Parts: sequence; structure tokens; C-alpha cells
Amino acid sequence: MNDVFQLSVVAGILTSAIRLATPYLYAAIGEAFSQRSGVVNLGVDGIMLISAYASFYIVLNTGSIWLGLLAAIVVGLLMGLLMAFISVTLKAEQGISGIGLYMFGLGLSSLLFKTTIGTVKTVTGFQPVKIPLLGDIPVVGEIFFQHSLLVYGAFLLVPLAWFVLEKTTWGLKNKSVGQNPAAADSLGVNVDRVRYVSVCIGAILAGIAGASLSISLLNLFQDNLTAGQGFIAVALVYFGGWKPVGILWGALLFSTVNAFQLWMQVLGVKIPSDVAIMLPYLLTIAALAITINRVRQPAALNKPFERGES
Amino acid sequence: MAHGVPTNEKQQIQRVEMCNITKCFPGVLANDRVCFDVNQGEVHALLGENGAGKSTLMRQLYGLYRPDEGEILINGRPYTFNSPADAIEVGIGMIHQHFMLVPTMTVAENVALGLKSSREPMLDLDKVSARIRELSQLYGSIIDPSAYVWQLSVGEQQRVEIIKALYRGASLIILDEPTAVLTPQEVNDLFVTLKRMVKDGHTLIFISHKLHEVMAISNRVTVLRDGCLIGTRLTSEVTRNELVKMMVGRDVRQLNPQPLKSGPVRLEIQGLQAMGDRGTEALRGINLQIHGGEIVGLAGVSGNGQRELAECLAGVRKTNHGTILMDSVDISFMPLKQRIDSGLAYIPEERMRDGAVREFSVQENVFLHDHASPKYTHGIFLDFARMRVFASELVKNFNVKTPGLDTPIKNLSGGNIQKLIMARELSRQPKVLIAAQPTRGVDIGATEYIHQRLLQQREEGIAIFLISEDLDEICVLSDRIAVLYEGRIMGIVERNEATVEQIGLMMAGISMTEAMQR
Amino acid sequence: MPPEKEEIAVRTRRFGSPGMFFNALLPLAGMLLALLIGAVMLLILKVNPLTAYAEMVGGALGSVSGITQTLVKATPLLLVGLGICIAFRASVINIGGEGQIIVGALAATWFPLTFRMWPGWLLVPSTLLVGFAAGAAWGFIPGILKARLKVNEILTTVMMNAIALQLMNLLIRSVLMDPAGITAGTYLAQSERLPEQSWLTRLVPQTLLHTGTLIAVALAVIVYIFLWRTTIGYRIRAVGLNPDAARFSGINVPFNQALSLTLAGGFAGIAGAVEVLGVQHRLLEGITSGYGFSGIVAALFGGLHPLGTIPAALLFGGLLVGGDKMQRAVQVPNSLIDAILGLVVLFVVGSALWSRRWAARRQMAAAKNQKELG
Amino acid sequence: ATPPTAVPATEAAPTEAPATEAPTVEPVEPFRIAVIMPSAITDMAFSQSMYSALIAVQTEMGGESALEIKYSEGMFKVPDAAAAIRDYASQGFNVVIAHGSQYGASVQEIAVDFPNVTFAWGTDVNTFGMPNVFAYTAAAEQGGYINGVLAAMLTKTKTIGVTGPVEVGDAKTYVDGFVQGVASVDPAIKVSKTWTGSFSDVALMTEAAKTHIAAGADILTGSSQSVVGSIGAAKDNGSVLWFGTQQNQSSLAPTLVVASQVYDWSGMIKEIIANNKAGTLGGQAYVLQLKNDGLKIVFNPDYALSAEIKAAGEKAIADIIAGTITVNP
Ligand SMILES: Nc1ncnc2c1ncn2[C@@H]1O[C@H](COP(=O)(O)OP(=O)(O)OP(=O)(O)O)[C@@H](O)[C@H]1O
Ligand SMILES: Nc1ncnc2c1ncn2[C@@H]1O[C@H](COP(=O)(O)OP(=O)(O)OP(=O)(O)O)[C@@H](O)[C@H]1O
Ligand SMILES: [Mg+2]
Ligand SMILES: [Mg+2]
Repeated sequence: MNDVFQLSVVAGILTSAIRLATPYLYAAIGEAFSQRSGVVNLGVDGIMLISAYASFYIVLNTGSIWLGLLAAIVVGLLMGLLMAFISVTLKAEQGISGIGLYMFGLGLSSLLFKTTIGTVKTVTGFQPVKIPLLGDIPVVGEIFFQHSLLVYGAFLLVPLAWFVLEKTTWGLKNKSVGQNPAAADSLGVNVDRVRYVSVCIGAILAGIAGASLSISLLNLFQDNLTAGQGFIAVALVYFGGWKPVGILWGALLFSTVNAFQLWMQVLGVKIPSDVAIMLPYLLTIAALAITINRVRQPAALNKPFERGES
Repeated sequence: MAHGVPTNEKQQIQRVEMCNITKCFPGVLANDRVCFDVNQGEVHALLGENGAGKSTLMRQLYGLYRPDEGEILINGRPYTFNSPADAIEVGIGMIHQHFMLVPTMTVAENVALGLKSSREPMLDLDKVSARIRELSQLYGSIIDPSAYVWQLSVGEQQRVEIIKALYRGASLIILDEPTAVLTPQEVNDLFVTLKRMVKDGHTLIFISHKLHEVMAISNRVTVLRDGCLIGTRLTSEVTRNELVKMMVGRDVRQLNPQPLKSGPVRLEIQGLQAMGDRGTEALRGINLQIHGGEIVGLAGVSGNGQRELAECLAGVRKTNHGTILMDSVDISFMPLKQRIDSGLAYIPEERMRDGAVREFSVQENVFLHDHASPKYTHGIFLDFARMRVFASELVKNFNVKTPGLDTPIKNLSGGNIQKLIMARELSRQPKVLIAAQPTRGVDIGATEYIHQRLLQQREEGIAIFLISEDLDEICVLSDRIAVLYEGRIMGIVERNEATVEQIGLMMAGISMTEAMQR
Repeated sequence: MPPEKEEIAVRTRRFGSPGMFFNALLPLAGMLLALLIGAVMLLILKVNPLTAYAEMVGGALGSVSGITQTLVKATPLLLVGLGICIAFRASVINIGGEGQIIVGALAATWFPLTFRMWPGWLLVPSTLLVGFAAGAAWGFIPGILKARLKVNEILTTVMMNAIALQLMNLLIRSVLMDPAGITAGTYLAQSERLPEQSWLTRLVPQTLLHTGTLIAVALAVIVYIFLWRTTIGYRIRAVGLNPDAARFSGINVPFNQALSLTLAGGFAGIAGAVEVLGVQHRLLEGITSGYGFSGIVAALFGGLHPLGTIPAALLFGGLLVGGDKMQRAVQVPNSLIDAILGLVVLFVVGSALWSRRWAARRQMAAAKNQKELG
Repeated sequence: ATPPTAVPATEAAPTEAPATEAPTVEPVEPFRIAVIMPSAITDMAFSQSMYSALIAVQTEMGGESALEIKYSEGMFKVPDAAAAIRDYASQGFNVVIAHGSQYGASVQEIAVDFPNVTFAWGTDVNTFGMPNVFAYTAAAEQGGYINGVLAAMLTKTKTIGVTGPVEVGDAKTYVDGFVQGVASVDPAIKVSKTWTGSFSDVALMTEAAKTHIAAGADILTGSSQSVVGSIGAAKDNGSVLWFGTQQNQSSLAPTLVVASQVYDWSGMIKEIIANNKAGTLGGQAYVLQLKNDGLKIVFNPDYALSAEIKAAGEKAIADIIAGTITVNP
């Protein structure tokens, strides 16, 4: 048990945690964009899967990681447009559309994988890049500054998203259509357009989350590669109170505990593995239960907007 | 985009005409070939009962709805508004009946919403704030641009709405029932602002149920009834009674309640203290007694603790200190349910939010409190037959206009929802009735009806606590009037003891003795 | 309002107006569109879509085995959907069906194995109750966290799914592991077979159709009565539609939210128990079959109405069964069916807007006519 | 206590085996086999091992005209699988293979109704005493033992990592065998194990592998379709070796996979076909073992394994076959 507190173990846990948090960060921050505008997208996992497939397929066939990333973005965008069309234009119940999107993404990614690739293969994806100087700092450099570009991107996304959401005119529109779409509409804000853009940004980020798995962290594709990570990402949005920084804490907590439990298993700490695996889930609930500052969800969340329906 | 909008300079609106406007909603013809016009520098009032189609007509002018038929001409040229953006573009602004503000955003953010920033794509709230200060000073007192909207009083929120329109350079401003939620002082302030705006060349369309306001501010009046145009008159050439007849189709009686011998004390409040939503002390020791057969009116500018007081009495807000006695029983720590069961009735101020379940049917709303009463249940099962009998009786007795008992209440007009809530509370034969803003936004006919009902209950020996920001209403109905200022009762006067002006002074924080001397 | 007119209004509401016929057609159109896209995919895979779809319909409806199979699948969908109806009516989002099914199944495995001497008439109902209780307990946790600490239930229910899964992993490889698997050295992830008297009776020989289906339908009626005919149901709906008004009327909002999540968990728990007692006769990995999610879709398709959920569950069950049959018949990858089903869900839910618009248009026309006549 | 290969299972009396009707397969008609599998035929593990075996047998027999194969994959929902089993049986397939232990109860029920059809199911050893049911399983611990011996001889850091899904079935027996194999060489070598709690969570499996590597492991092994993630992690690292099981996983990391234990169901399939044609429709349990060539240790030709170590491995294989070493599952 003492091993757990060794410096190298702590460093190992943190390095793992940063890697593990990456897809959650992309997907959850993306979902925050969508939810702040009033649209719950439960289809994140489906988008991640199909984008993960697309980027993997492109990298496998072209060898270009950038084209692969582009493919993930394009496919994410297309899925976002589909979700937005159903839930914003057609004003459908968002919960079902999301689950429909998930099923579609799950099925289609696996179908395409089977018909176009057929068997598990690996590619050379985004490689770890050591940041000059910073990467050479002992321990700290290893933990923070020797990751792949998509990992850095996920963490840079936090301030970027914060800036866009809090400091730009578009961020204001995004918030207002999620809080009071009628008010935004009465000022000439095109509610549907803002929601389209928000959902699509969310979907693109979910797409990048998928790519971060298939062409950066795992460098392979397989059926149901995400194994439900998209749903955890949605939960993290609630944990983070719809704020990028809150989501960052949530994702870090979840993945740090996950890394911790893996280390405990590796070090042979005597608790049943199943209990260890439960830990991140348990602690995430507990953490939210004991923090007092609870944010209200966007007032118009899950409510399609139609003019005159006050 | 609007057709024919000049590309560069915003043109001045000289004349707006709406011709033969027809607008249909599922189940209602809200506007039926209505014609309406307004000229620059004019204040044109729009009158009509609840559901007459006033808001609908104006929402079409603002681009929120598109007319099914008819034309909108501005300076003689036809325009099609696809969205408010188009209307804003030509210089039309609208202050909505239910404010269109985002409570979780600041004043500056609310004003800046949808506008191009000087530092696009980044917000430049400093610049916006400066202009807000400028505008608010020009048309009244300064509003803090960095305050959150939820922190503002209703009157301040309305000023934000006006600033929003002015900021966008509106030359024609539609005000949909702007005074419904204001105190007399605030109404006066608003009128000063409005007159100033007219002087500056703005054109106003003014909707209200209050005839004296219409008489005081408008040049012309248009009356709608049931979606149809009844007529347009010059204000100077029309009398109050004529307008009432045009609106309601009959005369409305003036109430003149006679003094009653009041009974024993039914509600007693001793040293009540409580916190407000914003964490400040809202009530600082309230003492008050209300007798059976008496109406006590609570006058005061909104935000001085009326809502908190009502909620403390009803049991939905925690009190810090003090006792509440109903028929000499201490109910201070009774849960809400028990208070209701032991004879307290409450008509909440936000009736759509707190008083009714919009998606529930009329009948279901009738039983919001009493659904578990043995009268309407067998064990845990509801007895629909008996509920139905009771509900239809209630609807009939209180003259609630509804297509049926199974109609969702959201499809009723505001006045009728109000009547139904009233009916529900009164039918429970309460000992004490707390009525908060019972006629806010309700048309003349319904107001008359509700007032009659309150007086009738008074005669039956119920203690009524009437909380209203409509001073006229308070002065007509109350036997005694208490004035609330900053969480304290400034004084209690008999109905005929004080003038409206004196009460107004007390509402502004002048002590009773001082006010009575003026 | 004259009484006859009111009567008519009530009657049309209850038994449906001719307009409802068109409203039913639209989802069908949405479904056809999805199947059309599916047909394109089939063509790309060089499969004749007509044959494939004929197999699909035939597989779900064309034989006794197909029909019973559809019913068997619809059963857990309906049970989970009933719980979803209760929760969503209280405005509580329950994504925790998967976990609740698992704990229901765990309890329903443990109980008959422990009390294996009990006679069937006692063992079956008490096992169902135990399954209900276990699921309810699993729903109660997010319920109480929401009620007391205002912890968002979407987060907790998602997390509780993962926890339940690990709980099952833990038990199935320890106390619940089939002793035969240990003796044989296979260590399979399954429990011992349940004593035969605890099985739900098979309704049609040589099929899996069991009395659980009847129980589910009976429960649908009970939930309908519960939600619309009892005081508790009334309160739950009031809380869901307007918590403020409910609070002002003396209704305990957090309590009712917690209650509805607990009940939702209970119904998912029964679904787990029914799967164990009626279909598998033992606990296995993958016992939930994703019903925790598809049950949500079924309930929402059914308009969050317990009785509406019955046809919705049948439709969904039929699609799943037909899809499998199609996969077998034309040998396309299983995932194609998943993708097509996803599209069906998307397009059917998308078609709701037009249903609403049509209804509105009819009402508008009626209003204009009325005005012109009167 | 491993049951020997292809012995009549205890419950099944061999003499009762002949079915009422002799198999009616005419020489022109192809032999027909249907298989129901819990995961995808491309999972690089359990399902794929069966599908490839079937394809191999088909090729050997002369293609589709001789052997018709139909499959249902992704049948993790047992009721669906039951429907599929029944459907195939009623379509007149000669053999229906239910490739998943969870299908046992369904097979037991359905087999009664189709006395002329052969059912094969696994992994288990129980034929339910029925004359038309074969059972099969793999003694994964045997290959695990061999892999363990090889790994123990190769490790330099004396630390080996195991990444598993859930500690059940052949994921467990393989690992148990592996640990015994390592211990037989050097009990001081540390074998640490992680379980991810899921058969499909590739991301967590990858991170588990990376954790082992960070903790000093220079050799990894593990089981389930999600180990592709572990192999990926080994490959990313570049110098960590991998031992596979179920399928030949050499293609995933050609320079790092030392050897794989391969489940080769083809011998068993051929035996079932032969039995069926001869009128024995079931009643036996097959156990894939090193002895009967059901399990094979496939050395990766691209990895330069020293002759000495390879010889040690082959000796262990011979010992297990000879019975001088017993591996406990
Ligand atoms: N969005 C809508 N959908 C359906 N019906 C509507 C809608 N808005 C208004 N109506 C109906 O149109 C009619 C006119 O409504 P409108 O809001 O114009 O009344 P109003 O004159 O403003 O009344 P009030 O004095 O209560 O504000 C009412 O009968 C109302 O029921
Ligand atoms: N979706 C709707 N369907 C039917 N009627 C509606 C709908 N929305 C609003 N209305 C009706 O339109 C009329 C005007 O609505 P509005 O939002 O202006 O509220 P109001 O009733 O006038 O409120 P207040 O009492 O505060 O004046 C009301 O009679 C209201 O009941
Ligand atoms: Mg109005
Ligand atoms: Mg009104």
C-alpha cells in the first residue's frame, strides 16, 4: 500500500489521468456548448464512434493524421447537423433523438468497420510530443508535457471554450437561447441558428473525442470502441455545472480515480477488482453530493423553441 | 430581411399602417381583419379585454408572428417582417407584457444581446454599460449595468426593457401593458419618461386595461373586442364610459362597499422577520391584526417585502422570528399543507407559476390543494364523478369561460385563470384569505367580478389580506390600509382617513405622522 | 357550456378523433423513410432490400415463433418503459434502467437459490417482489440524492449503471458463480440454474413466451390507474408539470421526485427479475440487453403513457426481432440493423412535429369556420 | 481434472446415440452449419476463432458447395440467440453451433424439439445427457502455462503484466495457467494483474497496459476482445513483448508478439461433421487441448525467439501432452 505514495506512482497516476481525461474533455465541453443553448444531446457516444471510425479509416488509408482529424471533424459536423435538424428544426423530443443518434452511430460505425476494414488493425497516430524545456523538467515534464497533440488540445480547449462562452457576443447568444429563447428571439437573435451552431460545435468536439481515441490514444478501431464514454461525458457536464472549468475538474477527478484504481491493481492492493473499478463512479457521485455550490441547469434545457409558446 | 430597408441611414418612421390584419391560432381567431395606424409623435392606446387580440396584433408589427392576411405599411411602403430582427432594423421596439429578459445575465448583457459589438467577436460590455448609464439618466434614474436582472425590481426590469429598445434606436415603441406591474409612483415616473420620449420624436403604442392611464397619456384610442376592431377615437373626444362600453359591450358598475361590523381577530402577525431571496433582510418586524369580515389592504412599492410577507404567511418561506396566529392558534411552524387544511387560502402573485399547473386540465387545477380530501377520494383513488360535479359547479358559479373541464388551463385567458384560482381558494371556505395582486393584468370585466367576490367573502366573515400595487384597488376595497416600506409597516389608516397622495408618501418612506400633516 | 357539448369534447379526447388516424400515419411515414435509407445500404451490400424487409416483417409477425419472440422482447421494454413513464411524468430523467435491471436480476437470482425449497406459488411472487425492491433501492439512491442534496439525477443514474455492472461482476464470480462451472474448471460468468418451480410458466409450448408478458400488461393498467386515478399519481404529475405550483399547494416536491425514481427503479427491477425467471432461468452477463435504454425510447414513443407504451414496446420489440431474422436470412452484419433502427427512431420522433402542425391547422380552420358561421 | 478429448460425456450413453432417422444428406447437397456468436466475427478473439475455423474447414472441404455456413454475430442477447438457434434448426441445418456458454439453457430446450439436428455449444462440458448435443470447451490454462514459461524466461525486469476483462471463464483459466507457468520457471517473478470489468472497454484496457509498463513490466498478456488495446500500448512503447491467446495476434504487433495460444476449432468441427454423417448426432464433450491439437502455440516467425527458450516452451508442451505437468484451471 505504501507503494501508492511513491513519487513515481503518483507521477504515473497523473500521467494516466491526463490521457484518460482527454476524450471526456472534448466530448463533455462539446456537450456543454450544446446544452447551454438548450439542447441535450444524448448521442455523443454515437458521434464519437462514427468519427473514431472515420478518422481511423482515413489514417489507415492515407497515413495522414491531419486528414484523419479532418475526417472526424467533418463526420462530427454531419452528425451534428442531423441531430440539430431533428431536435431544432423538427423540434423532436431531444432525449429520443439522442438515443436514436447513438444507435445509428453505433451501428453504422461497426457496419463500416466490418465492410471496409474487416479486422482489427493498428495505425501510427498522433505521437507524443515533448514540449521543449518544459518537457525536460523532471517528473512534472513527464506528467504534463510529453503527450500527443490531441491531449494538449483537450486541455487548451478549456480556456478557449471559457473565452468563447463567456467573453464573446456569440457566447452571450448561446447562453441566452438556453436560458430564455423567447427573449433572445425578441431581440432578433436567430434562436434556431444559434442552436444549430451550438449542437454542431458539440458534435464536432465529440468527433474529435472519437479521433483522440482511434488515432491518438489507442491507434486502432474496434466495434463499440468508446464503451459508453459518451454517456459519462454527458454526466460530466452536469458535474461541471455547464462550465468548462467545472468539467475539467470532473474529468480529472474521474480519470485520476480511474488511474489510481488501475495502479492499485497493478501494485496488488488487496481489494476485489470490481470494487476498484467502481471507485471512479462512486467518488464522482460523492464529490457532487458534498460540494454545496450547485448550478441550475439552463432554464430552457430540453425545451424546443417555438415562437408564441411562452 | 425586410424588403426595401434603406441600406445606410435608419429612416424615421412617419406613419405605420396595419391593414386588414387577420391572425389565427389553433381554436381562436385572434385578429379578424383589424386595421390600425399610428403617426409620428403620437401616443396611440390599444384597449380590449383579456384575449381581445391586442398583444397578437402588436406581435405581428414586431415580427414575432406573421399575419395570415393583411398588410403592414411603413411610410406607405409594404414590409414583411420575418423576425423581430427585421422590425428592429426599421426602428420598431417592443416592451413585452411578460418581460423578455434573461434573469441569469446582467443588465448590460441583456442589452448587448444580439447586437454587433465594437470589438466583434468579443464582447465590449464597458461601452454598452456607458451608453446604458447615459440612456437611463436621460429617461429617469441610473440603472447599474452590472447588476443581474434577477436582482432588479419589476420597475427596474421594465426600464431595462425600455433601454433595450432605445439602445437599438427604436423610433416606434410598443408598450404592452407596461403599467400592470408598476406602483403609482413608478407609473408616474414611467409617464414622465414616455412624455419625454414623445417630445424627442418617438412614437408610442400603449396597451393598458386602466382607463385613466389611457385618458392621461394617449392622443388616440383603438378598441378591440374578440379579435375584431370596434373603433378608433380621438382621446379628447371620448369618455371613460364610452370606452368601457366599446370594450365590454355593457356598462360596468362602480363598487362602493359599505362599512361592516367586523368580527374577532382571525389573523395576527407579531414581530415577523424574514430574509429575502437575495439574502438581505426583507421583513423587519411586522405587526398586524386582521379581523373577520374585514379587508386589510397592503400598499407599497414592489420589492419592499410584500412577496416575502405573503409567502411567510402561506408557509412557503422560512421566518426568522415572530409568530403568526390564525384564530389564536400559532401556525408559525405549521407546514404549508397543514395551514391550508386548517383554513388558510392564498392567491399567489405569480399565478401562472405558483398557482396553477399549465398543462393540467381545469378540473385538475381545481383540486390542487384538496385532491386528497376524503370528499373526493376513496382511499388513494380519486372520485372523478364527485370531482366533476364540484368543478362544474365552481366554473358555473364563478363564471369561468372555458371550453370544458378537460381543457388544459394554459388555453384559458389570463382573467379566466385568475377567476378559477379565486374560485378554488374561496370555495374552500377559508378563515383567512391572502390575495396577492388578484387583478394584475386582468381586464375590467374580470376585475369587477373579482372585486365583487372579495367583498362578498368579506360579508361572510372571512379575514382578507389584500396585497396589491394598484392603489386604486386598495383604496376602493380595503377597510384599513397598511403601508409597507423596507420591510416595516409605516402605518395603518382607515379607508377614508387618508388620501391617495398621503398613502403614496408613506409608500415612499415618509412617516405616517409626517405624511398626514402634508 | 351546454352539457352535451362538453360530453362530446370528453368523448373525442378519450376515444380519439378521426385526426388521430393521420397522426398515426406520420410516424409510419417516418419509419418508411428510415427503411428506404436502409434499403440503399442493403443495396450497397448487394442484398435485395425487398427480400430483406419481407424477412424482417415475416420474422416478427409471420409465425408463432416470431410473434411470441416479439412479445418476449416487448415485455422488458414495457416494464422498463412503465417506470420511465412514472419518472418522466415527475420530470425526473432516469437513465439508470440498465443498472436497475441488473440489481433486480441479481436479487431475483439470489432469492430463489436461497429459498429453493419454497413452493412455486410462493417463490415466484416473492421473487418478483424482491426484484422490484432491489431495483427500487437502486432508484432510491439517485432519488434521495436529488431530493436531499439536489444532485442531478442524470449524472447519478449514469454512474449507478456502471456501479451495478461491477456489482454483478463481483457477485457472479464469487457467491453467485455456478458451482458446476467451478468444478468443471470453466469458471463461466453465470449463476446456477434456478429451481424449476421458480420459473415463470410458459404460455406457448416451444417458445419463450411466459407469464411475465401478462404481468407487464397488467402492470401497465395498474400504472395507468396509479398515475391518473390516485392521489399519489396526481401529485407526481403535478410535481412534474409545475414544481412551484405543487409546492404552493402543499405537495412535498422532493419526496415525490424521489418516490418516482424509486418506482421507476422498481419497474426496471421487475424487468430484470422477469428476464431471469421467465427467459434465462439463471443470471448471465449481458442480462440487460440494453433494455434500460430502449425502454426509454419505448416510453417516449408511447407518449409517456402506460397504455401507449404497450404498442410502442411491441413495435420496438418487433423491429428488433424482425431485424435479427433479416440478419439471419440475408446474412448482413448485425450492425446494419442497429443503424437502421437508429434511423427509425430519429425519423419517427422527427415526424411528431408535422403531426402537431396538422392538428393545429385543423383547429385553425375550425376556428375560422366557426367565426364565419356565428 | 481436465476431461479427455472426445470421450462420451458421463451422462451420455454412447449406444443410445443413433437418431431415429439416418442423416439424409445426399452427396450433392452441401453440409449445412449455422453458428451463433456473442460478438463480432472480427473481434480478434472468441467469435473470430470459431468463424475462422469454420471458413478453414469449408475451404478444406471444397468451398460453399460442400459446406454452407450461416452465422449470427453480436448475439449477446440470449433470447435473440435462442430465436436464432430455433430458426436455424427449423431451416434444416445439419449442425447448429451455439458459440457461447450463455446459450446453454436455450440449447437444452430447443434440442429436444429437433432430434435430427446436431447442436454444439460451448464453452462447457455439459451435453445435458442429450443424444444430439455436443459440448465443447478449451483448456485455456494449458496454453497459458506455456506462455507463462516463455514469458518468465524472457522478462528482464522480472515484472509481467496481465490485462484481463472480468475474472471469469477462459479469461480466468488462461491467466491462472499463465501464472503457474511463470512460477514454474522463477517464483520470484512478479505477475501483476488488472481487470477492467468489461469485455469491450478498449480504452481502459490500453491504460491498464500502459500502467503495467510504467510500473516496470516488460511483458504483457491478457484476454478478451479488448486486449487489442493492450497490444497497441505495447506497440506504442516499442519494446514490451506480448503473448496472445484465443487468436493469433501477431499481425497487430509483428515484432513484439512472441507467441499466441490459438484456439483451433477446426479439428473439432471436422469431427462433429464426421460424427453427424455417421449418425452420431451428439452426446460427447470436446475439450480443446494441446494434446488434441485444439490448442496450438503459434510462434511469431517475425520475432527472433532464442532457440533455447523455444526449446523450453516446446518441452513444456510435450510435458503437458504427456501428462507429466498438470495445469489447474
Ligand atoms: N401563441 C398562441 N397560441 C394560441 N393561441 C394564442 C396564442 N397567443 C394568443 N392566443 C389566443 O389569441 C387570443 C388573443 O390573445 P392576445 O394575447 O392577443 O390577447 P390580449 O388582448 O393581449 O389579452 P390580454 O389583455 O390578456 O393580454 C386569445 O384568445 C388567445 O387565447
Ligand atoms: N399556447 C397558447 N395556447 C392558447 N392560448 C394561449 C397560448 N399562449 C397564450 N395563450 C393565451 O393568450 C392570451 C395572452 O397571453 P399572454 O401571454 O399575453 O398572457 P395573459 O393571459 O395576457 O397574461 P396576464 O394575465 O399577465 O396579462 C392569454 O389569454 C393566454 O391564455
Ligand atoms: Mg396581451
Ligand atoms: Mg394580460
